[in-house]
Amino acid sequence: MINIVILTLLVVIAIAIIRMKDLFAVVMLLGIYGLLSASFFVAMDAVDVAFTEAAVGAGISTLLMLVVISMTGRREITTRHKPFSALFVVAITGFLLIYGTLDMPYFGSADAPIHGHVAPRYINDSMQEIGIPNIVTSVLASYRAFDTFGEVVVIFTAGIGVLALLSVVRRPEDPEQIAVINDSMHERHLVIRIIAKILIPFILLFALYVQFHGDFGPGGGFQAGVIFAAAIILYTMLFGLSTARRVINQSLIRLVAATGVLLYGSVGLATLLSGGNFFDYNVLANDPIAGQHLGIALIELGVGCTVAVVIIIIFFNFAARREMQLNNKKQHQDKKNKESSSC
Amino acid sequence: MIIAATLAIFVAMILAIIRGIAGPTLYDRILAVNMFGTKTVLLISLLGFVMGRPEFLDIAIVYALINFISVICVLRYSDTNEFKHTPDEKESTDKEC
Amino acid sequence: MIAHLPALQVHLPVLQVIIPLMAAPICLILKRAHPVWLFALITSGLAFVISVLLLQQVMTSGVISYELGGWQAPWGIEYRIDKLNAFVLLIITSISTIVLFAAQTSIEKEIPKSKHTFFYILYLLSLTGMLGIVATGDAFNVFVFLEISSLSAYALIAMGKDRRALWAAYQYLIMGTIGATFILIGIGLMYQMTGTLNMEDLSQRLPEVAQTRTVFTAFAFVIVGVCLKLALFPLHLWLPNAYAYAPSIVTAFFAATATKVAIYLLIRFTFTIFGLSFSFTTIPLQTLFMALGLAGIFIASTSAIYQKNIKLLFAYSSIAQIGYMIVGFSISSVTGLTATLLHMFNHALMKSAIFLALGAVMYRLGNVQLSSFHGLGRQMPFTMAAIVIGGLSLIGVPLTVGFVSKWYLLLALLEQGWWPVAVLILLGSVLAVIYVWRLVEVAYFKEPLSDQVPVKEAPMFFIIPIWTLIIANIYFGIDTRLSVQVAQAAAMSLFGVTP
Amino acid sequence: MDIVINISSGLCLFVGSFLCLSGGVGMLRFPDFYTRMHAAGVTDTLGSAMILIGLMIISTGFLVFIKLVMILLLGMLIGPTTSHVLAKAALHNGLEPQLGHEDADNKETTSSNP
Amino acid sequence: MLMGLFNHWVVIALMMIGLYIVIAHGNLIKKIVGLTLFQTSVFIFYISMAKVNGGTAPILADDIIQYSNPLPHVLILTAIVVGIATTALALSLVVRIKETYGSIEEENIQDQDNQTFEQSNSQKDSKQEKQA
Repeated sequence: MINIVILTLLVVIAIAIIRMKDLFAVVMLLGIYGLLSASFFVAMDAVDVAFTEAAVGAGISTLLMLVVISMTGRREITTRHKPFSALFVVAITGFLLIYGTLDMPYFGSADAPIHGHVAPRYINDSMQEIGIPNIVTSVLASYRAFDTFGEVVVIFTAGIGVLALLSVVRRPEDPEQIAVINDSMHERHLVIRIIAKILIPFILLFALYVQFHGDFGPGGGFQAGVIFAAAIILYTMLFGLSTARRVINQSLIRLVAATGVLLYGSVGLATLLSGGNFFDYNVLANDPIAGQHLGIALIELGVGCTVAVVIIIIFFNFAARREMQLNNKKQHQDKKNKESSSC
Repeated sequence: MIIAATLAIFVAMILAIIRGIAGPTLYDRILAVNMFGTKTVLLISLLGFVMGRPEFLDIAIVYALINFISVICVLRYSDTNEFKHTPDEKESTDKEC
Repeated sequence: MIAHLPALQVHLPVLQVIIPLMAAPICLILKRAHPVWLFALITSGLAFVISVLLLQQVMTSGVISYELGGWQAPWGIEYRIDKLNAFVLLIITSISTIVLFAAQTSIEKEIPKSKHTFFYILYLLSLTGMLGIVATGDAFNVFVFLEISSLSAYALIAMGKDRRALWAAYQYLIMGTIGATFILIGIGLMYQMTGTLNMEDLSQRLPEVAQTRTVFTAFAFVIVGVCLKLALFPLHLWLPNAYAYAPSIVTAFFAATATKVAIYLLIRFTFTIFGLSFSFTTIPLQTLFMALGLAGIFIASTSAIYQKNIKLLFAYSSIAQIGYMIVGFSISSVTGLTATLLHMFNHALMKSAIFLALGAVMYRLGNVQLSSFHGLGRQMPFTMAAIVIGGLSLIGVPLTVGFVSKWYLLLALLEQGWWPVAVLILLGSVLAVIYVWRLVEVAYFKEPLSDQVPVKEAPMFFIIPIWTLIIANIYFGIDTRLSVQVAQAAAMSLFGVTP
Repeated sequence: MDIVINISSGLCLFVGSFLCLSGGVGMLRFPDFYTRMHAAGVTDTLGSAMILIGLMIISTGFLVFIKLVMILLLGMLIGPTTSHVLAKAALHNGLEPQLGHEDADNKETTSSNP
Repeated sequence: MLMGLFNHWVVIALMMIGLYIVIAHGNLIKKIVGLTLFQTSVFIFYISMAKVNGGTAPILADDIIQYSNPLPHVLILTAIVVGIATTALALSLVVRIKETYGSIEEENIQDQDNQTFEQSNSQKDSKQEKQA
């Protein structure tokens, strides 16, 4: 029942997104869409996925889009090109898919082929073979560890790609100017600054909890990384980019991003050199279960480091680009003094 | 009673969505998203009890945090001129340079 | 630890992918562009050595299966190297190494200094992605590595110095992501009907459910997704601009390898996973692909004739060459598939040579408009000669590799008695003559423009890799034993025929 | 004992749901941004607190209880803060509260996408 | 049948809405939004096929016998990461496009490209004529 309500709401939001011209509103709705689909995942028992989708779909991607919209302008120009050919393509694909669903196993039926063959082993034997209760983590980090390695490399690639496209050489900053900006920001953001100061340590702590609790409940390296990054982003938004850059050294975090991937890979190499196959954690310790625990903990750490740092890098580069554009604009029109509005 | 509460939350969510779609101002939408977020937190907590496995409340905590951060982000990045409310100011800054 | 080293032989399949992968973050730590280049070159060379060893091993002892994590195949991820992937791996690593040799010189003028390190990292990641797609025996793993190679490709293309590179990269990103998502949907549907993701396992379990509509839909989605990546004729729109405005090195690398990987995927999905009888008897794939391939050859070759930007010209020619490969594929006979595989190899050789030579022209002249080529035959004799030989190879003149693959393609067509198609293929080559001739005419028979600054021959870092490729072009055109033997063996194993 | 727990939790949940609903209605029906924010802000905090307390009463494990407390504390901290910040930003950026007179239509046309 | 396949059909509707936005809208950010919708709908599709009636979340506990299928969850975790990576890269491309073209509308950008293309062609042509 719950799924029907949520899915209907999702369709309503999606249609509203087509109709909206104001990109800002579109992104707000996209945030709602992310939260709703995450609730759907909870209703479908996919707690780990819901965790990630909430942090990523509703959190990080909305955030990045907002930063970009603040740089590129808010309104969509209404012309749609070739709506009919688009409709045609979409209709064909849609009908093909609906045709394909007609003899699909029904939703929720336990005897569908998907629930036979491969999956039962994960459910029945993972406790003996891996020894942790969260099956998703066991599959993710051990049975299909190589997919997860690929996933880490994907996010690393995105980080490098953003660096290659957006990174700017920064001029040395004038400390006085920073102080002035800081003061004005301090006045404007007084209340949230205080609240954020209370919250940020809590968020960081929570990220650590998620990182190490991933074996027993929803969570793990990726989710922890995103939450950690979210805390840093919160700090950056309230205390300014230059302050944040002073706290978090740029070349250091690039190093951490590389180390995360290398840590993950070298767990594999270690297993390889101790005589097992790549990612065969059983050989890491005398007891296979202990080996699995060690291997999973290490690679989760690698995932966490890389994800957190890459998301921070991505955000910093977008924010720095925005700052640079604003500065350029300011130089262009000197007559307009900084007329900063507040929140 | 839990189920009734879940339904009530759903109705409140629908109302928030309507406000989010209708707008009309930017701040109405932010308000709608914020309210939607808090309702989702409640929904997740309730769903845990409905489905009999309430130990996954971590997700609700994440929702609450993410919700806060995205509202801050919206406000922080809506302070460029383009997002100012008064219409006449909008026209002047709108031209692409 | 050292004691285990000889045993690394067993781990070659995974090392093939892991070595360039691990090299990428190390490059980020090394930081400075020059050592990073050397390091990337060594890594790529190492990958090349491994792929040679793998091919040798496969040719002598048959399929290698490697279970990652030590988990049995359908539960864990399996790397499965047969003759086909060993052959494709060899193509990718060899071209990558040769092209990388010229990289340092070429990007000096095309990419700002501060971004050189990122360039090499993305290059290695892209290499990793392609190797991963080819080596894996797991359908979902294909998607993951496909995304690694695509994401790095988008960023690499966007690094081109023309602003149109950005727009081309964006378009490629949209199309590529739609394609990858289609593949993801297809994999999901297959998984739903069989409960497995392993390719070998899928091929055994799919025939049971082959009559369901869901499997048909899965097939359609996978094929459309792969064809988007492949730039098959009606879905090719992203390719010309992406190749034309990317940095020269990137173009040389991708033109030679990226589409080959997509063709590999097409062959893998149709032949291995869905099976020959499903792909070609149940579904009219044969006629469809034949028609699309031929349309691709003619339309792309014709557009190539009208291009003023030479990189754009050869990008369109790439689409036409993909048409030849698809025609060979659609014949669905051993000879036809041999022709496709041979052409994959040969096209990689000639296109990378041509695009590297264009990179050299770009290095000296700063653009590759047709009008800048006036009299270039005398100013840059080695570079222009390489382009001409590569062009001859594209046409299919005897003693070049282009001839060998077209010969096999014609043989395969005549074997089936489809001589009208054979005539069309020959006509397609005539179009190639026209567009290559336009370049030759300008470069050799026109005087340099009055306001054109005379230029010197390209530096050695260009000439050596270009001529390595050109010599390979001629060598494999004369001595066809090696390439034909491997391609034939791979084709036969796909058809289940024992030689 | 069970009855007491069930009834008290049910009561809390009922009050909470009622507050949430009324907040939603207020959010939809009130004439301008500030009144809407008032409706949402006031009911959100108390409503979610009541629902969470209701859940706490019937929760079994200690960890679950602690997590619920944490959510409650977060809600108490975050809800009023966002309301404050939102109102401040809206006022600062020139969104005038609508005082006393009916010109909602006029308001809407100027502020929605021109 | 309606109840059994409802989930799939809604997912298809969502997919098609996403795809439609990508194809028909000219605004680059809107296209990315469409792409996100499209990808999210695929996630929903995978997750709904993992659900087993009466099953619970695949985290082992003593008193539970039926679990939903964990494998699609794992696959979608990976796919979500891929999705955010693509979005981040696409957005950075949009920022650069805005900087160099001054616009993020597809038609506008294509017009500009065609203009520069024709200009450069005509310049070259005139050069050639002079030469002749």
